[in-house]
Amino acid sequence: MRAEKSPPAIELRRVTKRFTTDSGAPYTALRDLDLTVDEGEFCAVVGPTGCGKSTTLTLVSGLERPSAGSVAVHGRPVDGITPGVGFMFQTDAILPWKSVVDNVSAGPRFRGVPKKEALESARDWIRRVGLAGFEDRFPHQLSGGMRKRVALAQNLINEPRVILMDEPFSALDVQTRAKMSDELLALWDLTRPAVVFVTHDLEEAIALADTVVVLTAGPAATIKARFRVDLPRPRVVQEIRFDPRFLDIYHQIWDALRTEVDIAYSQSTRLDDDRRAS
Amino acid sequence: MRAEKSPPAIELRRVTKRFTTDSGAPYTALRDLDLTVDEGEFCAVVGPTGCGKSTTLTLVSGLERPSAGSVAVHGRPVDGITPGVGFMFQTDAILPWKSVVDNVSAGPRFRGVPKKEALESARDWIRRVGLAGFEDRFPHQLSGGMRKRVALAQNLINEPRVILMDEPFSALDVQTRAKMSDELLALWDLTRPAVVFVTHDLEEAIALADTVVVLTAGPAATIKARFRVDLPRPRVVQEIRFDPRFLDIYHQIWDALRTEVDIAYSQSTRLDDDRRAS
Amino acid sequence: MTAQEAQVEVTAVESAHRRAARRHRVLVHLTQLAVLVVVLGGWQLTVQDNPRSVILYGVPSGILGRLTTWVTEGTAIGSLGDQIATTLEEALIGFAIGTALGIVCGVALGRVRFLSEVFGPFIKVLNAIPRIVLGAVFVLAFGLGIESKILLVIVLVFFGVFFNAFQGTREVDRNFIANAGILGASRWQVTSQVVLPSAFTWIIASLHVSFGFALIGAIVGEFLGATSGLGVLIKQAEGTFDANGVWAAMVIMAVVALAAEWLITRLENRLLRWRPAQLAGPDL
Amino acid sequence: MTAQEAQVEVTAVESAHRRAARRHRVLVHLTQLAVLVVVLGGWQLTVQDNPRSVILYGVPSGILGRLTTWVTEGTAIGSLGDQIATTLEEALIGFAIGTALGIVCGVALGRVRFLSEVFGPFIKVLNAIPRIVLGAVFVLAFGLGIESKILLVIVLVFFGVFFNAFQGTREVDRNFIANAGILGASRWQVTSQVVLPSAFTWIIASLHVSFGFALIGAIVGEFLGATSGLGVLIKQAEGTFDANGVWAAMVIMAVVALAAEWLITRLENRLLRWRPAQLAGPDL
Amino acid sequence: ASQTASGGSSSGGPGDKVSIMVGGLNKQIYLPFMLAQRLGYYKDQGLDVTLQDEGAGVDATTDMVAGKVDGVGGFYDHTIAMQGLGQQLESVVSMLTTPGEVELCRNEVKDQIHSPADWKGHNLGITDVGSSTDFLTQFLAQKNGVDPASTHRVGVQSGATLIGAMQHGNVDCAMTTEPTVSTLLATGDAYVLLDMRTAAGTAKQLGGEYPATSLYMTTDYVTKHPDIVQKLVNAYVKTLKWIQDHTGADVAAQMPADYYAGSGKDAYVKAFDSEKGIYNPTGIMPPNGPSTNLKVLQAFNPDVKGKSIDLSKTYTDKFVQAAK
Ligand SMILES: Nc1ncnc2c1ncn2[C@@H]1O[C@H](COP(=O)(O)OP(=O)(O)OP(=O)(O)O)[C@@H](O)[C@H]1O
Ligand SMILES: Nc1ncnc2c1ncn2[C@@H]1O[C@H](COP(=O)(O)OP(=O)(O)OP(=O)(O)O)[C@@H](O)[C@H]1O
Ligand SMILES: [Mg+2]
Ligand SMILES: [Mg+2]
Repeated sequence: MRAEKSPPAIELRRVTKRFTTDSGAPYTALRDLDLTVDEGEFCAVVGPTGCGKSTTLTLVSGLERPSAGSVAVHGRPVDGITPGVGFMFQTDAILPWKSVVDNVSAGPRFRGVPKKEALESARDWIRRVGLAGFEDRFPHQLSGGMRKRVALAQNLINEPRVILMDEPFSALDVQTRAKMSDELLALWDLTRPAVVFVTHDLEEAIALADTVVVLTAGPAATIKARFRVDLPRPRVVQEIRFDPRFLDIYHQIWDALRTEVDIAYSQSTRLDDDRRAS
Repeated sequence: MRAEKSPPAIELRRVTKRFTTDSGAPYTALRDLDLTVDEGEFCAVVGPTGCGKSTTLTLVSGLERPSAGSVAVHGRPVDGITPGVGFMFQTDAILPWKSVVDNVSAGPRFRGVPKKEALESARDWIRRVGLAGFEDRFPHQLSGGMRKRVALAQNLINEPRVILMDEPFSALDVQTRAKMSDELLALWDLTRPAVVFVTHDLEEAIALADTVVVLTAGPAATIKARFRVDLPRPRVVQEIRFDPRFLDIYHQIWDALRTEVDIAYSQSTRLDDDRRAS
Repeated sequence: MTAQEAQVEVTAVESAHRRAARRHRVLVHLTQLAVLVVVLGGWQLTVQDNPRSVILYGVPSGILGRLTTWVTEGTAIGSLGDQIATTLEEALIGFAIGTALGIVCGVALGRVRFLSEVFGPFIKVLNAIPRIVLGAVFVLAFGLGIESKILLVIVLVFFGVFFNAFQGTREVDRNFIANAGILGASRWQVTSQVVLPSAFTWIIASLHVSFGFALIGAIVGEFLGATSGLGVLIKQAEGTFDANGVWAAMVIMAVVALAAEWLITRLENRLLRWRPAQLAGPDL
Repeated sequence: MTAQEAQVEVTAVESAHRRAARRHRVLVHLTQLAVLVVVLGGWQLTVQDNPRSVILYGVPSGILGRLTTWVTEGTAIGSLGDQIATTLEEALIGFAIGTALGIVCGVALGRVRFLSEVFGPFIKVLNAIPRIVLGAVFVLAFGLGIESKILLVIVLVFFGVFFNAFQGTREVDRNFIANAGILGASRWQVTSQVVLPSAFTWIIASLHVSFGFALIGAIVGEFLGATSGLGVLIKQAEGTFDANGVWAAMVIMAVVALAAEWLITRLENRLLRWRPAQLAGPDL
Repeated sequence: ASQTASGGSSSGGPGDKVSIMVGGLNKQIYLPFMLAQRLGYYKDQGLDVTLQDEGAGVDATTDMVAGKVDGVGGFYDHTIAMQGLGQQLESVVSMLTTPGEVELCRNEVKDQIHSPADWKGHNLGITDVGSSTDFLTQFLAQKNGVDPASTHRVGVQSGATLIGAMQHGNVDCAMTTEPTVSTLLATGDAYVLLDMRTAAGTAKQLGGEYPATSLYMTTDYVTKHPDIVQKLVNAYVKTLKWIQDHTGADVAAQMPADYYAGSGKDAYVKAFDSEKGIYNPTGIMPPNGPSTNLKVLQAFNPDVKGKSIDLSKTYTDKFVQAAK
């Protein structure tokens, strides 16, 4: 057991999450999931759509409670929103009544940083995510990709010790995505937070992460396999995908993932399922 | 001029779209954009994030009016929501108070199809997008990717003559995405609607489309180049990317796109931009 | 660990939650009891030794006594049930009509820009008129029958529902409306299947207040002239310096209103089944 | 085509829009005028030849005459301005306090589950009490000064604002609250920077109705005993069969309320700058 | 003229402050209160009087008991009812020796109702259940051999609501005062069943004088501020004299135009002239009056029924006698 060492940044032990649906029949999204992310580790999570990736993140952030099992961050059991954890939601969650600069500076302002200082570092972050010139826009005046980047800046500006990201780059074009990834890696290298990064892009997962975790198809998803990515750092995201070692790892993970995706898809298109409630 | 031929499915002529921002300074999103999509043509649109792809679609759908220029669908000028046009939004727009099956059957029901028939074809579509077993769930009980697929089914069930899709597969894993693409191509082959497909995934664009349109970086975006994809049909999305012709086209388009993405990115991170309102 | 075991553990966690919820409920009820005891007890103690205050302000024990008499022996103007039935009938009919009108007008003006531009100012003017004063006009025009009371209830109920229905209609997410339109919904279908469900929380919120005003309207209508009803009871109690009687009538109205509230809440829960449970938040 | 040319074309399209908007506005005002003429003209014509109806229902020309007299010669109880000022003072102070209380209680109960569980039933009971009747109690307890009128206004204003603030608080998108919490916002910061802006449309919607009730409260308070104010004017006109006087006082109140509405709408537009223009929809 | 409301009786300013609440300042039965102000009699006495308007005498009385006003211009019988409840009030000047009330019936029942004896089974309008008109109506019914329980008494207030109730047949007869009486008669919808605006009429109906409008105050106040009370009574006695010496036209000239804005000056003058007899010329409580009141109340008012009332404590003539 690891009890003697310094505790891992994130530790989920035998976590089960059930939802009660309207029909009354409970739906088990996760069952007996064990996941440990060490201090400073960059962990990517992949899995078929609807398997429970977002659910896992909400459990770590403390927005939801597990139905069974335990969740701990930095060794302390999670019980409500955990300070020092950043969470980039899958859906838009930036505040529509605040302009871009106010949205980005919200974190520091909440934490009591003086206004001037907060605005300054917000402007810096806005530039880093490529939104210079849009500081005074309101969210509804931005494109989908721009809103995602506001959310990114909003979270990173807080320099959290644990970062949870739910498909942060999915609305970005390849180039911007690569640039954002580089930005993220640079920041991560600087402060070495623990990162859990949900994505559908396997290349992205491998290019960024130390470990890639593959979830099984739902219901009752759990961890199918865990792969170490031992590519040297620092990495340049756009170049690393031509590394032969990269392709090797890619194929390993892809094999694991594909079976799960196939299961998920065939499950949900089975005709006999048609008449079942869940 | 093409005046004598049967009119194209979609025709944008010298379209300009300006937004007035709060500071009062107008922001020109599109300028002098000309785009023609023929009957039965599958047109993919790519461009840097925030350039004006979604804006173009809202103009075609009739949800927004151009500031100058004209928009016509099937030869008729657009003036309010155009019947026979399907539009899959970039953001969630399925109705939260309707269950999955009610959401999918909404279109036929609106159009007066008897309830039983509508439900039946809705169930069929739900299965096709891989959501069998989730018919009675409400949207908040679905994952992000599942909601996207509900929206997809909701639009396709109407068999529209013109389909506008704004990053429809961005929240899906690679495998599901490929399966959805196949589904889409099969449907398209059957009824041959005109399709405008916005995506950030260049491979996806080429695999699906007859023409790929590259937009320039905003502000005042317009069409930079238009590429014909003369790969034979029917295509199998997962295999076509290994075709050498595919790679050839890919590199051509990627060159065009990259310069725009670079311009967009450097524009918005220029430090002197920092102090400008827009 | 087998699935079986996991199942057992989940059940254990859930029953622990249920126990905590039960403890919480008990705590809530105890606090409520404490508040009640403090308020009523304080009132009783301050007032009871001063006969003049008893006459002016009434006293809880006296109110209880009056209620008992009314229930067991009936009131001066007939059985208590009759009075409640009269007032309730006026309030409910007026409430139903006023609410329906408010919803229809609110949604119509919210949906049709021209209507709201033309009639908006008129509705604001009507909203500003002290509607209680209209009671006399209604009696002139319609006599002392139930019509004038119902009209008074309607004018008191209408505006609250109207403004909420109107604002609720405007607040509907444009994306939903656009999506429904593109899926082929007619204007009417958009209204009934997108706007109404979405504005529904707005409308329900206004019903709480409106029901209170419906009762006020019925009472004031009865003040202006009636042969039975709780308003007559209150007027009579006032006429004979019987503060306890006034309070007793109010207690009865409060009970009636609580019953109505309970129904409104049930309706709300039924129609809002589609929402995430947390989003519904604490229930009133 | 050069950018210059495009610019010219855009400007042309925009000025065409502006022209259309102007035409639309004229049409709206003409329709309003037509409605006014039909209603007032109809009233004048039906009533004017029947002296009895004139006495009982009043007549537009008479109302106008009464207004002129009041403005030029003052009323029986002093200058018209004084009466308006008195009523407005009562209504505004009560409105301010009632609104503030309503917002504070609504948001507090909406945010803190325990509070809403404990006090929810009490608030519902209080909402059910015919608050007009409380006016008499307030006079007993606080005399005929401005306090009792303000209290009456407060109890009439409070509930509308409360229920909307409460529901608005519960309707806030959970994602926003979660996001703010994760960014490090304290409970208080979440309330002030997420809940309040988001519940704001709810609160504003209730202000429209509440201001109407504030005026009613002030008037009814003056009915119960006062030396000046529009309520006294109305009471007096009623006592002397001066229907024109009653209506004239109501017209004055409507004008006052319209001015207040205009201010509320300005506040609304100011605070809702962040919204997409279409989302704001037609303005009332 | 009038200032903002002020409760209590703290002095200061130009004169002694007194607040008086009246159940309908513009009704002719309460004329002396406003008339005294218009004639400047309060000021002559060094008083700063605030007149408050209030719809119902009952509410005015409770407000006074609660100490919010110093005096009430209302019907004398409230002092008796209050004694029944253990509160001591006293009338210091009596302004009306007849109730000033008129029973009107709608024309449709002219063939059925010739006197209160025909009331059985009919709807009778009163201002409010539990008000003076209620007790008067019940008394009249009983006196004419009709069981009050066999009539339906409906509170219809006065003014427009009463007229509406009559026009729509909700009540067949109703008891009310000026100006409702003349307005209703002018429309030709109603006839007078019995008239208590004269001493003779009152005596005929009630068997004696029936003191109505008076200024009453708490006994407490009267003992504490005899000087103020005296000044008030001085003013009213002068006013009552003035009334005897003048015509309706003179009164109308004194009153604010708004007081006759509705039915017109002529109607107001006519109404005054026709009921000038209701005003007490001296202000002295008619010797047999209080017992008439008590008789009426003891029959029907639950607050008074079965209680022993000391009538001598409910009024005093000493201020009127001392008035100069
Ligand atoms: N409130 C809920 N009630 C019932 N089922 C729910 C609820 N929330 C989520 N689920 C179910 O839990 C499963 C996991 O959802 P989750 O959002 O975690 O998926 P995901 O892995 O993030 O998928 P995606 O990649 O599409 O975002 C889904 O099948 C979903 O339907
Ligand atoms: N209402 C508005 N007011 C001002 N500017 C707006 C408004 N709507 C869009 N814009 C601007 O128009 C530009 C184009 O937006 P659009 O949503 O069309 O981009 P997009 O190409 O779809 O980007 P993405 O790929 O990120 O979705 C953006 O710069 C955006 O800021
Ligand atoms: Mg997800
Ligand atoms: Mg877009």
